Amino acid sequence: MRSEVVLRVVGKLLIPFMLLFALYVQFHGDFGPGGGFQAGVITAAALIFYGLIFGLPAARRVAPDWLVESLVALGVAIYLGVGFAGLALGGNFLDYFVLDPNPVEGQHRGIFWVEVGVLVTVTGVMLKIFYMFAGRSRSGGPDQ
Amino acid sequence: MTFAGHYTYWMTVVLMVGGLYIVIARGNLVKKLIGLAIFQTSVYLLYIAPGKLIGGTAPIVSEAFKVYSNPLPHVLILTAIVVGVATLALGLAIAVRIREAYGSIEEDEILAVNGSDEDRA
Amino acid sequence: MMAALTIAMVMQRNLFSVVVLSGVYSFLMATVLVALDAVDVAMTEASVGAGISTVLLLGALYLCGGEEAKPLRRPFVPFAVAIVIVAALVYGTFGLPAFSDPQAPFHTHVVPRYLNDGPKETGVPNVVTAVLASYRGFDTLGEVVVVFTAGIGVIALLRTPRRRRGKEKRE
Amino acid sequence: MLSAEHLPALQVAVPLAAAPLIVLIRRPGAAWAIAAAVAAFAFACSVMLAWRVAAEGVLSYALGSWAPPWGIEYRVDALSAFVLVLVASIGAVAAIYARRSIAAELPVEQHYLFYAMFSLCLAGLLGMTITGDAFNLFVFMEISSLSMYVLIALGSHRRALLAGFQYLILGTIGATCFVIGVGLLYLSTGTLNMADLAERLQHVRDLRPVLTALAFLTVGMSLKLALFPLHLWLPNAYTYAPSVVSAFLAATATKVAIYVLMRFYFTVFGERLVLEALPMSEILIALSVLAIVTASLVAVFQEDLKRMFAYSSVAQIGYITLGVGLANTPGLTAATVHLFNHGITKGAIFLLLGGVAFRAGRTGFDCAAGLARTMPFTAFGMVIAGLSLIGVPGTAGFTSKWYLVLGAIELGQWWLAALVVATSLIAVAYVWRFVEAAYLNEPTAATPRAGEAPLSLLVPAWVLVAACVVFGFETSFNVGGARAAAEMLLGGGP
Repeated sequence: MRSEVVLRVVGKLLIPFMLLFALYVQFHGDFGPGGGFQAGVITAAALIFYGLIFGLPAARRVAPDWLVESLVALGVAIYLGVGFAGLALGGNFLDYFVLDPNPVEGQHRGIFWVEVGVLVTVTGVMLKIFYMFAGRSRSGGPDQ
Repeated sequence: MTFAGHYTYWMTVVLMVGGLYIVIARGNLVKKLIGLAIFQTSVYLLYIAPGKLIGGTAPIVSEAFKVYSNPLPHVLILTAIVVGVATLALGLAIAVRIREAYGSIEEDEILAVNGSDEDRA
Repeated sequence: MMAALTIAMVMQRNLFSVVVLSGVYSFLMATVLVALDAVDVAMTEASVGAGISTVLLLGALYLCGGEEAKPLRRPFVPFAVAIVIVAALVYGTFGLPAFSDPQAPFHTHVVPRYLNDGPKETGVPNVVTAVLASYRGFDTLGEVVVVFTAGIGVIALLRTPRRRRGKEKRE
Repeated sequence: MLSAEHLPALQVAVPLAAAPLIVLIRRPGAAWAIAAAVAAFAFACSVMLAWRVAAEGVLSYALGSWAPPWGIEYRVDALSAFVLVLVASIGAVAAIYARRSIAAELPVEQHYLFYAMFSLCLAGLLGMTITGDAFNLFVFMEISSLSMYVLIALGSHRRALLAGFQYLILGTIGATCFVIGVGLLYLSTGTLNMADLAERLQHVRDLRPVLTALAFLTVGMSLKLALFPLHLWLPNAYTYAPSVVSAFLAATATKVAIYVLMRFYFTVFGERLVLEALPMSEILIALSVLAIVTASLVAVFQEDLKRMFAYSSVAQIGYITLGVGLANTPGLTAATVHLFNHGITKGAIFLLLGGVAFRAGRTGFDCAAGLARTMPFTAFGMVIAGLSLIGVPGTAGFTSKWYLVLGAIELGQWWLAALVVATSLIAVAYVWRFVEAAYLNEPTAATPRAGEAPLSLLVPAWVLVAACVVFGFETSFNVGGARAAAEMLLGGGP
């Protein structure tokens, strides 16, 4: 797989665009279809693509295991953080109204951070699952 | 109570039962998981198809449109899709481990192996 | 068309083709969803169903081997179950509102507030996003946690050191 | 910040927050400390909630400050507060117990993952109990189930994998049936909030989708709660899971599923629909009776202690659903009380068996021979918990059977009352098998000789054993709470 020059070049060209598209999907989710989950999947797909073309070790250099695993937890922590922030500022759990003096602005802010949390966790989990499955085959499951 | 009025429901039912049939009838663990995925996917249609209004558009509010399809099922199904893929990933992980431990992913072969090692560790 | 595909998947014994078929199935599903105005869902289904799931299944097949060995066993029990479920569901759907009936209860209750006031209350014109992240934000929190659970679960299951295998193999 | 009005949210959010924290920190010791602290917090929280519900009535909490039909509501009433206390108390005991047990059963690099899973499972079960929103219930059910599949599959025997997989397939079918049911309800009413659903279901004209929904919800939850013909996943799952997971699963997961069933039957659908339009009561009673008789008989012939008590669980679940099927005040009181009593009894038994597994490495029946000499406290605890399982007066199990008999008599079903008493005799048979082996037989080669289980395992287990006795005499909490819950369920409306 690693000797495919065409693939490598095309891949290198495409991956930045995929990441860019993921960002677009993430932040345009307020106005068009899309949001944290889809963006997370696309980001992970870009990195998985990278891993497929350049090999798993290369992907692991770009996004090392400990980082990915922390991402997985960090996203959930961000989401919960928004929830507890609502509590701390005197509202209910996950109350976005209190995040800003202007309630609509507060909603906006809450939704933004929540979507970031979703993005981070989804990217992390998808990548991690890919690593786990791919790493398994490389170390050679029995009979394969 | 027209045929057209309930066509979508019935298509859903067909898909649902097809998926469930695979799960129950097939002994291959991976195939069971695929069937499970189809079963779950058919539920998406059950939720979303009734929410469509002919002449409506996607629920992104703007000046140009007046009629929107029902957004709530979309939200629920987004969640359901995520749950589905999470289940699939976990199921496959267990299937891979089973394959390593038993050398097979056929249900009856595994049960046969289990039957032969009654001294349990 | 999707029904035909499903039947093909029931029949097919080569797991690799089943996986490919299920990818096709997901794309078809996404198309149907676009036709039903569920663009967000369609996008997710296309990326998840046809993308991630297929990659996962192929990865698992690589590890597990691709042929399904056995023919159908005891085909009558599942068949009976299937018939009962069809009967129950068709019975149930007779009472549901017809396709695209604007007077149906799920169009007149709860949802109008999302559509009418959602953009004003949350400042987000995509109502799906507004409901997802704000009105039913706690569901989405649960959803993220489900993903998190799956991720941690896969780690816990697949990061087993090889030496444990010896203990398991003891027969 | 931690004012009392936010207790419902904290009840779930704090255990939920523990999981990412554990994964970020990754130290086994710290992971255990966090999980145990959070479980203890959840327990304190649930007791305070129960106390407030008893004083002030139903608590409603709007998440995100969106009023209920639009946002998600947390709703604590007599029944859910009662179940919360059960789940959280077992969670706290199991978390403390887990440290030694898990250290012995799992490789060290999996410890933090285990505790993360454990916290998630606890949070999921608490979330299922406390929520007032049908779809939110599904989401939390999936959190608890997914983590439960993993916890089971982590068992050290390779059959644990298969048990986890079977549970995953059946559990997911159950969950999907549940979603179909909720979907049909949504299509007929346009709402997902349970209180709102109950209100609007009274006005639905065409009942066919509603009845189909009822059928699907019943099948879905029956899979989860292992009602008799759908119990196939349970014995394997209980037998091969790590000891502490067996205890936690046996004491909480099926109980919460029963709670959900009761919630839907009596709060959402109402007696009118459940009992009059479909013969639900008769079906439930018939299946429960089958479950009690068959599973008790199967239990007598098992060669493994954990498996024997797993089948006994299927039978005991039958008693609970029997109470639900009776659908009168004593019946529902019995169901709710037995939910609690069986939870602590089975929790105690599986924790004690965990001690046996800790010393012997397994739980075959031959390990029990002469156990009273080598592990006297474990054996004695098993006897007390076994008595509670049978329903001997003076133990917790007696009160639940008593109400069950009362409920059957109130309906004029004398044969059911007789059956409850008669099947208790089968329980005597399998408990006696253990007593005979432990007290009358000489120790064999298989008997663990390393002495009593370590204190960190014995003390949590004995807390539950003591609870079996205490709640047999002092019934104001469990029976009082259960009666309040039963009256609320039958009083119509939440």
